[in-house]
Amino acid sequence: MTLRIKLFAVAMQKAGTTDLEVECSLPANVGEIKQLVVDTCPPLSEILPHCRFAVDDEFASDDTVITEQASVAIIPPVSGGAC
Amino acid sequence: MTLRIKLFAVAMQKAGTTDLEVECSLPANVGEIKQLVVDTCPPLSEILPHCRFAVDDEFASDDTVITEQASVAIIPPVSGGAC
Amino acid sequence: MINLTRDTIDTQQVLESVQDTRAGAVVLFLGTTRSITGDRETGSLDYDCYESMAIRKLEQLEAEARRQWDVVEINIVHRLGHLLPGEASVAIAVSSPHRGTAFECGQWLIDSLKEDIPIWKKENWADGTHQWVHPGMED
Amino acid sequence: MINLTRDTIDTQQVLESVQDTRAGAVVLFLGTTRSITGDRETGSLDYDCYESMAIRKLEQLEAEARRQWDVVEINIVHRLGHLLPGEASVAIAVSSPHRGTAFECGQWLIDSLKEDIPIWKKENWADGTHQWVHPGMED
Repeated sequence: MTLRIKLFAVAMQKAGTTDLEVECSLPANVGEIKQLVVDTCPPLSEILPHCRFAVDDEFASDDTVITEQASVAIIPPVSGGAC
Repeated sequence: MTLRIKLFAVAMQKAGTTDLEVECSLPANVGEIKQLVVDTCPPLSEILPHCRFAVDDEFASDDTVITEQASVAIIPPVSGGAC
Repeated sequence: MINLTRDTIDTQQVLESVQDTRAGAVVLFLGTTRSITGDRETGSLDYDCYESMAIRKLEQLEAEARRQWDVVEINIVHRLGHLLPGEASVAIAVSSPHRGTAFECGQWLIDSLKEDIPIWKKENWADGTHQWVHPGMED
Repeated sequence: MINLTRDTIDTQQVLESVQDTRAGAVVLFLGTTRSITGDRETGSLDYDCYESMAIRKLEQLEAEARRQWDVVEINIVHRLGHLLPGEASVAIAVSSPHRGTAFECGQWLIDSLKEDIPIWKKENWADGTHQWVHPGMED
């Protein structure tokens, strides 16, 4: 199936899209999906080690399981606020 | 001569005036004037140990000399600001 | 910048007075009056002030703050006269390049203001009695 | 109270939203953009946001702050979209019975916001180049 992953900021810039589509079989864990992200979109490989994943609006670890209903995003280092 | 001393808050309340007039010979130091204040206005005696004196808009010690031109005030514990 | 005023403190103006493109952070402190202190209700307040000395001492505070911290602008406004609960009696705004500075400096200013600035508060309790507030002194 | 907005932050409204007769202190923090960073000039900024997650994480921050401190009201507003230097990107207001609480809690909120809230800033430099800001990451 196709998993849509939300991209922001430099991840969006490098991939050239706000929604990366990754072919995979679910459920899978975040660690497995990371590898598929790099295979699908090589420009993300250099920044991915600096990024966190979010699953259902919460930070996820490599062990977090992604189901078909999950909303998934790549979270580059944040820079909200000011000074 | 007559030295006018400015009073505020509870000092003003106890003396019933914003300007206490004390007969004295100047120059004198703050410690000497304190005694004359108590003699002139006994209701101030109980609060005076808690008050500071100001001479020319600066906190003074008992040794500070008061000249004829000086502006003198009794400064009860302050309570500006909030919470 | 130091201001004593008998009018409502214009917080928008206070904020604008410290904003500057060199500043990344602004901290505004407002001191307001609670309507209830312990189990007593405040009807209103009166602030008395030895104005010439208060301005001198506040200017010294601002100068000392500028020596201690890298701030862009400081504005200290104290209200005098008659206030109702909920109204601000004091506003302190600090702008600085970095946020930690603005927080530290703002807190130091209000802490110091309460030590040495000749301003006094009279509580007019809702029960009709009045009381000058003098920390550390029994009335 | 959490708000994300694409309009100018209404600081007066933010202040009023936390005022309460149970509060003796209000601390407002405003984060603004300096026009100069090092030797580079900022022309404008764009803030991107993962909104559903940002709101969830900000609500968690507010809840944690209320666990840690005796506060009356909290309002966190973050601006999104296009900003000019000098405009506020974030406003955090805290009211509390005592002033130390409002300062501590306000500083903790902005420090924490910068760690874990999925909001990103793009610098549009005056020289025409653009750069997403990602602390700790080489571009």
